[in-house]
Amino acid sequence: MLKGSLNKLGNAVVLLVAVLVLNFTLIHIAPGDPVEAIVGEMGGATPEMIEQMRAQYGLDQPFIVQIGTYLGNVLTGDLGMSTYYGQPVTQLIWDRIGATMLLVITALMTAMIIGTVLGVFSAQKRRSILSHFVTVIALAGFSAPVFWVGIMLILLLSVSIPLLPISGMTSATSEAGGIAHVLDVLHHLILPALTLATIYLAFYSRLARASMLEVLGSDYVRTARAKGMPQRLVIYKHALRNAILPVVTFAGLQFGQLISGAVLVETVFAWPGLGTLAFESILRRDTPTLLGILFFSSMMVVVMNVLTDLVYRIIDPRIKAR
Amino acid sequence: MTNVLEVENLKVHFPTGKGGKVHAVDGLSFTLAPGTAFGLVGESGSGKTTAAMACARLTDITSGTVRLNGRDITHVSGAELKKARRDIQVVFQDPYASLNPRERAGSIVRRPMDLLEIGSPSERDARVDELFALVGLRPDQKDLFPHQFSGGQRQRIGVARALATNPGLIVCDEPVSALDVAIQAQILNLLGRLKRDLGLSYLFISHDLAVVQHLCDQIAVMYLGQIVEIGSRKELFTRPLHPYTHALISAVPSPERIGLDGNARIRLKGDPPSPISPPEGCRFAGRCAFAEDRCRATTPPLRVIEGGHAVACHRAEEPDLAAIAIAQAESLPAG
Amino acid sequence: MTTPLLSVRDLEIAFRSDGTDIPVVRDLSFDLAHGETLGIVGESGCGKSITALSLLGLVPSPPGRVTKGQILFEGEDLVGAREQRLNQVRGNDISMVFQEPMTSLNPVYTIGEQIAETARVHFGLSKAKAWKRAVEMLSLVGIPSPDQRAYDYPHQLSGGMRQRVMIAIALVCEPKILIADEPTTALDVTVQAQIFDLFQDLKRQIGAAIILITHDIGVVAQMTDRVMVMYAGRKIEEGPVAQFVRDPRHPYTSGLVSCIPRLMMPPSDEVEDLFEIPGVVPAPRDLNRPGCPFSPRCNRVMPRCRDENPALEVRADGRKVACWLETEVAA
Amino acid sequence: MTDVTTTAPKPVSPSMQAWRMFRQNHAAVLGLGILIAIIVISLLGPYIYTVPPRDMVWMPLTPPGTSEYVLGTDYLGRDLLAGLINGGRVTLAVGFAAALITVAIGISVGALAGFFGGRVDNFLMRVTEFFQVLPNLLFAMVVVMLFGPDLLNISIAIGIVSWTSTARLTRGEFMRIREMDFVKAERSIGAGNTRLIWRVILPNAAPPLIVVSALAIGTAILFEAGLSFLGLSDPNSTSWGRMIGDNRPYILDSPWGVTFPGLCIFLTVLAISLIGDGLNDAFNPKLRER
Repeated sequence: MLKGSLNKLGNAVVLLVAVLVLNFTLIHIAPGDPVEAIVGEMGGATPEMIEQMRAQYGLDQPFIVQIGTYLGNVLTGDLGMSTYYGQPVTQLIWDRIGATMLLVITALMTAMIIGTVLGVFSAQKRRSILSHFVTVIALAGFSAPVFWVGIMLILLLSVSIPLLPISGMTSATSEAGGIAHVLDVLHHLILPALTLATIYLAFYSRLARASMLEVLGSDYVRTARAKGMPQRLVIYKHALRNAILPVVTFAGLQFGQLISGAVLVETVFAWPGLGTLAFESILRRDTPTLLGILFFSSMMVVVMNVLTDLVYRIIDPRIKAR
Repeated sequence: MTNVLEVENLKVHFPTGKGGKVHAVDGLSFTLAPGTAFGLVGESGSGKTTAAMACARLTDITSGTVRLNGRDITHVSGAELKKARRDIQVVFQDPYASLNPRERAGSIVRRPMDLLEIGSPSERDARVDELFALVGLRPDQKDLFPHQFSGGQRQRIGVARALATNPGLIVCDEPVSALDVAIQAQILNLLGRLKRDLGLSYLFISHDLAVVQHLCDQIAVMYLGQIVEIGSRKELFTRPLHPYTHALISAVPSPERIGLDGNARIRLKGDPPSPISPPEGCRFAGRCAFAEDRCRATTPPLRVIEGGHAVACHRAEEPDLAAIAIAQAESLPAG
Repeated sequence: MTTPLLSVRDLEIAFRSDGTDIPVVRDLSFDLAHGETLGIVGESGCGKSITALSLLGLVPSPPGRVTKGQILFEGEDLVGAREQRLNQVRGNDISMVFQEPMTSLNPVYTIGEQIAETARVHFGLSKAKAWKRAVEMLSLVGIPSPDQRAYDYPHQLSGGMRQRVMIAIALVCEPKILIADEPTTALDVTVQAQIFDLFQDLKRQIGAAIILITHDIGVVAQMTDRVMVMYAGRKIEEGPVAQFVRDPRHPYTSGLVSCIPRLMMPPSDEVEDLFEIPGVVPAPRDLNRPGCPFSPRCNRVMPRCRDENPALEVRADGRKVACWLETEVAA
Repeated sequence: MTDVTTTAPKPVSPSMQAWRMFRQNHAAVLGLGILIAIIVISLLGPYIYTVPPRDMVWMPLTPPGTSEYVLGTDYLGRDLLAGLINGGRVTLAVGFAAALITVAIGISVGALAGFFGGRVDNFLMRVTEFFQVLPNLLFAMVVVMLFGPDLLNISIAIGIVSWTSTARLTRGEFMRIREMDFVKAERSIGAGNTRLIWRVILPNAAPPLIVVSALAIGTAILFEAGLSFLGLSDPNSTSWGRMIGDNRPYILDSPWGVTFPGLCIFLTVLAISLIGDGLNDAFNPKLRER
């Protein structure tokens, strides 16, 4: 069991290095280079200065040397300097990653738990109102652009009925610490987390419903019934644990998309995480920062995959090699 | 007259995910005379189906030789292989899986002639009509899709497809085991009739001794990739020699055995060992009631006892085995 | 006169399709005595398995349901019984072994747990006692080193071993009736023989009545006392097993008995063609046509057979047959 | 002996069966109707409703229903209705193009991996896993930012980050069908790999692939909307997503500026989802009860 996870981990490292290589190659083959961008910002420079800067950034070296230097730098935690903020990219990301994690994890947990519950209940009563409701919610959730849902929720819950703050993570006026601060953050968290969760709620309720329906039709659930297990045990002991397996698998597989969703939601709510940072780096054409975010997010996905793999192994004794 | 099929020391090994090897077929030799049916019997994991698929060149052969009508086809490819395929065709086990659901019955039967380039288009059409009549289907069913047929009818389509190229040899891989009891007789009779009327040869794979006895002239019993006993139908069932053959015979539920006490029968313990790392010595020794030390130490060779009857067992001629054979025979009707 | 252990009366089971109920089992009545083994025989699609499921109230619903009749277990009607009551009966008084051992066990629990929980639910045993009982059951069904094997998960066992575990689950509460639906069809012949030996042994030890559903005439002959033949959802013949094999009355029964190749020692010199029953079992929705449902496939069909469906008649020797040939002979 | 019945039934191909099922599904037929309507409006609308979408035509921030521009104007005084009608073209074009790329890459990779197995499969699955690890929107943002936000680049960027699930599905179907006896039967009558992949296995793997291909269009539309919203859209064209992004700073003054384009996206993707669901049910009649 441990060995399997270690294999996964080794695999993960290879994947991350591949992300870095891809990052670097993209910049290399893209039209223009960082020096041109800087020169553009500066408003022009002499050819000698450009040459000098190229040498300074190592851009006159062969591709293979450049990429080696780049990988070496990343290994020591150096993702380069932000061309806009003038700070190390690592520092910028480090400052923001907590906010993103808070948002993403809250949304994921909400979506998974509520989605699974809805899916499981509606699978038991196929023709009930709840079941139709889940079908409709799932379709609607899948079809609506997440950022638009966010804006609509703002119009509804912050503007029409002013219950929740429009944007940000804390109230500008609030200087409070301790519990008051935590409550303030939670107050700001509700809308963005709800927005992000809605989309994935649709997905998980649908998945859980389909999976539960399949499990309920399985031979071993029939066996459990034939043994005289009470309905409660049939559902929650025999069916649920099997039905939840695909939900776990997809939580890992979809984590990258969840982060993508977070970029949009953060932008809508001005949530000070990696997403707004990414949005700003696009506005400022701040390539090193954007690439740094891409790398960090990939790392989060990889970690999440290893975690879901572990959970899967705990739930399913068959230890399927996936 | 050359043999239709000659198999020499055939081995088929598959790699497993973890670097091991499955010895699915491990040194198989037999010959098949024209116009006869050769039965390969065994349980799941015995390698009988893999062996048959290897003969039909549908599975990669690790080593050994397969000769079809005297021609070595073990490693032929391209046009040579296509030529060989005209002479060896397959009827598969599950008629629900062996017909392409998106193709019409007539085109399924015609396809071998198209792909193997036999006859002109109009000749092919005529041949399809002929084949439909031969297997007992109506010509107006040609345009239907497989899901519109019953299991028995589908298997008739499968037989017609196998006959399309007019092959001398047909590999029948458990052709009736997926069918309902009452339908099995329809297909077995069809196969029997075709063999008589067209002089076909069969390589017949089955787990069912009664079916094999009904249809086959030569029979080989397989266990874990190897033949443990081989002989003519008469020899094998008049005087079975290998303890595994005995066990198979006594495991067949038979209407004549009403209330027969279990003690008179041979029962095997446990399941067959894994073909990934087959045991030393006789592969059957672990489940055999008569195994001795030498059985576990040395592999018994397949040795001829009389005529074409051969067995791979150190103790085949000993009296306690013979006694069981007699008890067996008494519980079953004579033919 | 004692009441039979189980008595099924005029059972009808229907499946709803496009707004109409299509019966798949009709007019089915039979009794089962204590300790008896009853075989139910027929091709697939004859209603054998669904009958078995109905005895436990497990007909998949929707779309299926029992539309008529009674299932009297020790005099108590299980049709329409409350789910709670059925749960007391299932696995405790009546239990079932299914055809597919590979998929019938829950993959995420140990086999010990799957046996033990049955004992906990029905007998209220403590965890430790139920586990001990599970290990005993594993040993009873012939699983070597049961105290270690109890911790195995289903995927670690072979098909034969899994079917033994299924039997252990079925028998852990010492039921009065054991229903086995094609319990060996998915297994190899030598393993099938082991399982049937086990059934015989356990029957002697536990004394449960057995209903064995199978399509294999050889199995019926070897395992059962009495046989009931079903065709297209109806019982068409019933009688003691010896007569069923040696002197089948209904043309369908005699067809079933003579259409399978028999193993012969020594083998006959000439191989004759097998007896063929032409055609296929009619689909349930085609059963509303008049006449005997078997008449289109019958080799002894008479004009009358196409117009009227024969009722099940009791013969002088106590056997029951639904065929006009019987009445003709009697008349 | 043959069948008892004397007249043969009419041939019914699996596709005909599926189409019959689909037609009975009201929701799916409704979805198909909506989608066709949206396509027709987007293609022909600009010739009928000729108000220029990118020029100031009226007072900025005019609410819907208060002027001849029925859906109102945005912060630059542009006609919202004209924007919606013209924006549909871009959205749909990128949606279909990106879905095409997604499906082409996904099916090719999946088919090769699933059919050949072994090392080919190992390698291709590693590549797939790699693309699965990249957060798709972020990666598309990087690509579009580095290579420029024209429609082709946007379509390609969406395509290369979206194909992995199609590839996995195709691979699974190919592995399943590859082992079926009718494929072996085709081999035994001399069919080569090309025929097996394209003529034998692919048609039988088609049902779920058609469903995901339909859904891929919806996903691509959402994706395009997201990129445009972030400002990564072709500066020379209007799309629904871009309209939302442009109008977002003014939601308090003109909520209609984001509501209507969003509704258009929602309706289009919903129609596609309904079609996808209908196709799924039609291909798997056994699951219809669900």
